[in-house]
Amino acid sequence: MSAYLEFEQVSKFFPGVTALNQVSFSAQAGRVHGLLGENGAGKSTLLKILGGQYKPDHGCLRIAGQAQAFHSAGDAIAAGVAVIHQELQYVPELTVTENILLGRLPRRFGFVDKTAARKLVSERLQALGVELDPDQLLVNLSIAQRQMVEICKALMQDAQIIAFDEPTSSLSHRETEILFRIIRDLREQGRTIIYISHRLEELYALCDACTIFRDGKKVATHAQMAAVAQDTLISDMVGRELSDIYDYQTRQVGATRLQVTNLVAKSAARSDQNPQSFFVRSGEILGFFGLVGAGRTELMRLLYGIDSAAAGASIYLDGKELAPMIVSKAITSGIVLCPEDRKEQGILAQASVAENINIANRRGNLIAGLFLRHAEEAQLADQFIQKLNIKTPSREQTIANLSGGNQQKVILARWLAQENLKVVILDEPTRGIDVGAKNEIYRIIYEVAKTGCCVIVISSELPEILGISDRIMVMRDGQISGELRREEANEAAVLKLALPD
Amino acid sequence: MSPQNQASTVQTSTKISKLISKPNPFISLLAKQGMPLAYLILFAVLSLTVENFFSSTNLIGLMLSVSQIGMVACTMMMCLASRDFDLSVGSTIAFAGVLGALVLERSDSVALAISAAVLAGALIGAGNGVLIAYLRVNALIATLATMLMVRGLAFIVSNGQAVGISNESFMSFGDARVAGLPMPVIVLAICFLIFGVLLNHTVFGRNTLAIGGNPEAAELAGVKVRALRVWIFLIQGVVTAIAGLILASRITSGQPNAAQGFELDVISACVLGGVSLQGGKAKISGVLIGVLIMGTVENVMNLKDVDTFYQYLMRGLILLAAVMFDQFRTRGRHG
Amino acid sequence: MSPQNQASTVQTSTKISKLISKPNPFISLLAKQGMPLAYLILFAVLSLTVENFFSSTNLIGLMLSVSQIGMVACTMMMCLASRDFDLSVGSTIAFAGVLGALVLERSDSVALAISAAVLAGALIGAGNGVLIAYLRVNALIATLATMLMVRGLAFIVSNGQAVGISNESFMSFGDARVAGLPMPVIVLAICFLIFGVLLNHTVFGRNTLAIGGNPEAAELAGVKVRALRVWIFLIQGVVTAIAGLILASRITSGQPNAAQGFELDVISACVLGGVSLQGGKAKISGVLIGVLIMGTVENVMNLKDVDTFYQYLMRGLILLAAVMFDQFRTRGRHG
Amino acid sequence: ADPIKIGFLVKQAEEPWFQDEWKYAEQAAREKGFTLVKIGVPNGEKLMAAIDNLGAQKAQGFIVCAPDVKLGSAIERAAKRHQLKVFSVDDQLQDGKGQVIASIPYMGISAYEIGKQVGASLLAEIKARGWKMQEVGAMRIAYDQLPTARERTMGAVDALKAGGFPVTNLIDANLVKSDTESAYNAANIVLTKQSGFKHWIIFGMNDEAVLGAVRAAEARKFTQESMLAIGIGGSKSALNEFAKPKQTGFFGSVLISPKRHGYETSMMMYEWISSNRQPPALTLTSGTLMTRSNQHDVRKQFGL
Ligand SMILES: Nc1ncnc2c1ncn2[C@@H]1O[C@H](COP(=O)(O)OP(=O)(O)OP(=O)(O)O)[C@@H](O)[C@H]1O
Ligand SMILES: Nc1ncnc2c1ncn2[C@@H]1O[C@H](COP(=O)(O)OP(=O)(O)OP(=O)(O)O)[C@@H](O)[C@H]1O
Ligand SMILES: O[C@@H]1[C@@H](O)[C@@H](O)CO[C@H]1O
Ligand SMILES: [Mg+2]
Ligand SMILES: [Mg+2]
Repeated sequence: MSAYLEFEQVSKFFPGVTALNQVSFSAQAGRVHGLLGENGAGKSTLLKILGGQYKPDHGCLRIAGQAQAFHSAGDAIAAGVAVIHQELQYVPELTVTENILLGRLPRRFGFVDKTAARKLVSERLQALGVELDPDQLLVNLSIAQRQMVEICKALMQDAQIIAFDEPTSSLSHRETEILFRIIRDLREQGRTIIYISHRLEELYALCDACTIFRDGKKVATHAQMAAVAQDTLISDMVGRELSDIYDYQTRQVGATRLQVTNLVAKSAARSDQNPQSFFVRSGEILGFFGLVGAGRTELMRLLYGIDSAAAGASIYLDGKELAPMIVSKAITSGIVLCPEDRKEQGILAQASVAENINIANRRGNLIAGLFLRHAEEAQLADQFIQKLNIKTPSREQTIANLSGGNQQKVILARWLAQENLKVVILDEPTRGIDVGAKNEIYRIIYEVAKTGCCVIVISSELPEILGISDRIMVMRDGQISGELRREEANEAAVLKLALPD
Repeated sequence: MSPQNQASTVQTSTKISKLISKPNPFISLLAKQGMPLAYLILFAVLSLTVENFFSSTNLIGLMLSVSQIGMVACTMMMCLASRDFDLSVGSTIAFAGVLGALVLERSDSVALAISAAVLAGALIGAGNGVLIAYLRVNALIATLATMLMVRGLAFIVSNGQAVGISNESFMSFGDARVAGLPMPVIVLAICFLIFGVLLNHTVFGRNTLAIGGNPEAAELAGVKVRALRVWIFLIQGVVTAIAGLILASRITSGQPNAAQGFELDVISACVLGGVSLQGGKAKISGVLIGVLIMGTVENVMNLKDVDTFYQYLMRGLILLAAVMFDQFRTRGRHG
Repeated sequence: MSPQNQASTVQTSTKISKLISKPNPFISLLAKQGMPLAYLILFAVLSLTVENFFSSTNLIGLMLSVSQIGMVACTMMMCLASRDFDLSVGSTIAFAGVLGALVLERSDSVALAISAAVLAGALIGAGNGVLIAYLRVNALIATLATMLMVRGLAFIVSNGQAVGISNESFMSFGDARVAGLPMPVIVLAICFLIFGVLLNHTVFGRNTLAIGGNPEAAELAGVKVRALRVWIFLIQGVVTAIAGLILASRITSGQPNAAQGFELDVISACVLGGVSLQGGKAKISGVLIGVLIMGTVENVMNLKDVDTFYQYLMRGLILLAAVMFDQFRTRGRHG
Repeated sequence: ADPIKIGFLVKQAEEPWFQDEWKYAEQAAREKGFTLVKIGVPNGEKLMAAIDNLGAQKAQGFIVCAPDVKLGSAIERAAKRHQLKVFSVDDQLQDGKGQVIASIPYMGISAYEIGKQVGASLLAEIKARGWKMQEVGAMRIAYDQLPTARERTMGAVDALKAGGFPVTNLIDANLVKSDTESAYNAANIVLTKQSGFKHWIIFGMNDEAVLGAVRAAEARKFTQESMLAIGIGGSKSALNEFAKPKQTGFFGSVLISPKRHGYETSMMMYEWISSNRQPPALTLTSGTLMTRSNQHDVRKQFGL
């Protein structure tokens, strides 16, 4: 089989960072080629070069033997390359149709042919098995739905080379299944597919071959995915052995610390919502599982006071009533929430890594109640950069320049670095994070729990929920549908509660 | 996941979206057409309560008074929609008027005068566009700089003095009426028509909204973002120059210090009409309403003989009332 | 790849990254301190070439000429950093001056005059803040409305006429010198100091940047976004009122039509100094340079007796040159 | 001694009037060989900066038309600080209490006086045309935000009243901005509201404002015979009107002499500095009505 897409000695430098260092590998037509590697290893940078967004500083890429020099994304599209980027790139105030056909709207007598556009899109969506209203504005969609729009946009190009950068990090099971089916179809059609993910199960399920990156360099290419042992992949990636990434540690679990009763939104967006109640014990890790839109995020936002709750709710922490809650009160009471959407709700894009870590941590640690302690803040930042292995040239680096996974680590550091934590709510904490770092994060979670803190973890990754939770709450259609102790939890039991009957 | 389960998930989510998207018809009309509706009500009230307001002479006068602002608001809408900003329009109006009048004085050729002014407008616009899109100068500073320079040019070429116009056919354009409507008002209507179509029914318009909504996404989808931005500014320059010529014809002279502060009026009319300064959101009907509100407020205050100093107060209050009404209704919608 | 090859690859890449990540110290100084450096060079050149430029009277005059703009630029920096916008500062300067002068005229009490004006400034600022943060009115429209209303108030209370000041101690404030520096310049220096510290070394400043960078994230990080925004506007109102009083003392009268167009100058100085209109980015040294550039340009043009009409051209060109220099250097840095 | 340097500060540098004053001041500078520094001072802040600037340039004195007469004390103090001699032109400076500062020499015609002259000319022409005052509407193009504009138009109003013009026929057209288009719109509304008058007289702060109203009246089919508009300044705008093939409703403009104000003040300042000859405390000039027919004579008489 001949190589359809080849990278040769590709290098890319940013100030203080060598993102790609003379990387060479090739991908075949009709095969899915996986890319994996630690956060910041250079995977996305490679795709940006493929997509014409960056020019390589050295080296070149070839398509069907032809050397390419892309000057813009338009050039790459013209050469038959479609890239689904890690950070979603949609236009919020345009419709699904317009987003999908962005840059290639059909015309008639010089005017946009709206009927044709709509027809084209709805037919295509149907063929792909994706349920989306073509006339809906993107702002009104969930993240998962927006991700599906992104995917459809790329597929609409009918490109020969299609590259996916962590497409499933915000998809639900159902949508993931659809995506896999689509990718397999594309493979049948002889397209060349590049697929980036941190989820090893996915890579095994989908890829024919894979290439592993570390620190901007290619470590290895495996021509037969099935022939590679998971341990080999992991050690190639993180440079060390890692037998069990969850590494669950038993802890002393104490009495109930957080008691939530009758929590429901004041202005409920959906009519099927009922007041919800649950509790967390001291030192306990409580997992929340559910399908997309199950209402986990919404519930936690109420608890944290971002959205206001209807009267009648009560929140007791250490026997003290806290409702009605507002964010600043939550934080001063020792409750923190790490949001699920790092781009919209997490990062301060223009600020440094250090600032991003310290923003929520400086209350009560000021000189004369007014001035910042710069030295301590720097130290805290450095400590977490090291602990979570955040790949950045320095703590002063602007966070927007970090890789997606590393940004996520910074946001986690912001919340885990808090002193005097009582309740930590982590909403999809390991989204986009490499296995090595996941392991680190789990360890920190156990550490935090060991201090007697209540930890709530929302995750759509079932193995993760099963791997780290002491107890699992399952949600469905806006309500808690069941509760499982660690001992009684397994995949089937959890899914049974999560899926509609 | 089994196919059965899949199907029911789909059902649930459709149920949810149905629940969300069907409020009662009046509220949804209000939400969608809130501003036009509010303006209609305002208009009706004024017609009944303010003497002389609802008369053809007054309404024509009103429209005439917003004809320049309205024309430029059409292109400013595009400019803001693409997340840009243009402070140079006031100066361009003045310069185009002066230049047109000068050329007319020398050559007595209307065609030549119009061509010269329009060309100048196009160059100014394209200059702004290149500065902003290619040299990546901040739009505020770039257009502030052109605003100063173009105003300077207007003074320099006219030597600071009004340039008289005595060409009959040019002068009569500002006066002439077709079907009872003065030409400037007709031009205004045509502008709204053209830019309404441009915004909603052409690739140009949709791409403009796209680059305002998310320039990176547009770029990645292969939209020629920079070229498009230059075009938007260029068109703005051309339309502004035409507005300047019409003004010159109405006042039968090119005045180098005309239209000072014009830019702020135009931008305000757009923002009032719901165009977002963050880009990506624009509606031609909104802009029309914005322009009409600005004109009506002024018209009514003069009809009611409001003291000049109190007019400042009133204008401020009415601006606030208009946006707060808008805010209230959109907030109502989002819950 | 064989281990050998790997080794040599590593070598090459270290060589390359050395080349890239350790630029020469001059370039890195330029990149970091580009604007201050550029200003220093400009300053040196002007000192050598423009007669009378480098003299203590002239430099003091220059600083005096930017003392009002500079003071308000400090708070405008905070306002822009939090992704807001304030057009009402010019009117507030005028109103504070007129009000102060009126109270002084009636009561002859300096303390009372200052309190009244500062209180008024605080109220105007807080009003803007509440409109924008709590009632979610677009900042452009909200402050445009206050700009109109406050200007109207200034005209109304003064009946459109300048209010003379004859209180000696109040008048002498604008004249008085400490260590050779006029009081307004000293106040300006104090403002830069306070707001520099506020921005970089306090929670208030950091949270301001945070809400400008990503309001939602800031909210989730426990920042009381709305209250903070109100405070920012309130402080802006107070500082602006003080600037208005100082101006009134310098010109020994409260002028209702003072400081028209002031807002644009202040915002331009900030943007010139690298403050982002998209919020989240601000640097006090940048603002200082922005203010100085604006003042220096005018000062030199007057020293060199540049023709009025050509002054427009020059100011535009210099603005462009300044931002393009900045653009060039930051782009140079990113490769 | 230092070479002689004289500042000339004016409130609206872009206006033709002040450009002319400067032009004639330059002529004096050329004749006497001193340096003239021209600075526009649109507001109090700029005015103070300009005086400081003159101090830095080691000028010995300056002539000023201030943006507001109440800036008198500030000008006096700043001049003293830099040891500069002051001469005020066009508008006479006042102190904080509103008293004329007599110690500062002054040459000019007050804005109010120009206005009175406009009013008188209007009355004379009404009489000449034989209009009945009851049938005449008088439109004041008002821009009261600007003190000069208010004084000028109020001068005209007072003259009209004194001449027996019915007060109820006096109508304000309020401007939002001081340009021709604004005047057009404001006048248009007045014409809509007051449809009862057979004739109109129009006056305002300058030729440009008055012209806007003339255009609006023309659009309402008022002819040259049924309206009478008089501007102030005798600017290019006025000359343009006179150059039109047919007489328009713009009857005339009160011309004042930029030449005397520019040239003579500079000369006197020069004498003051060089030979310590104190200029007279008060020199009043007067305006003349310039019309289509007498324009050439009047301009010649003014040395233009
Ligand atoms: N625009 C930029 N400026 C500076 N550094 C950058 C920029 N883009 C990427 N980098 C750096 O390049 C390196 C590679 O980043 P890249 O995004 O390719 O990583 P990745 O392998 O996709 O990681 P992740 O799994 O976290 O998405 C990182 O260290 C990142 O910080
Ligand atoms: N398919 C959908 N159709 C309509 N609304 C939806 C849909 N998915 C989510 N929502 C909205 O999102 C809310 C719940 O989403 P939430 O983010 O809390 O769920 P989640 O369990 O955290 O899922 P996710 O994994 O997407 O974060 C619902 O109240 C609903 O308003
Ligand atoms: O104030 C005016 C000035 O504007 C000029 O036109 C001459 O006369 C003065 O009274
Ligand atoms: Mg990545
Ligand atoms: Mg969620």
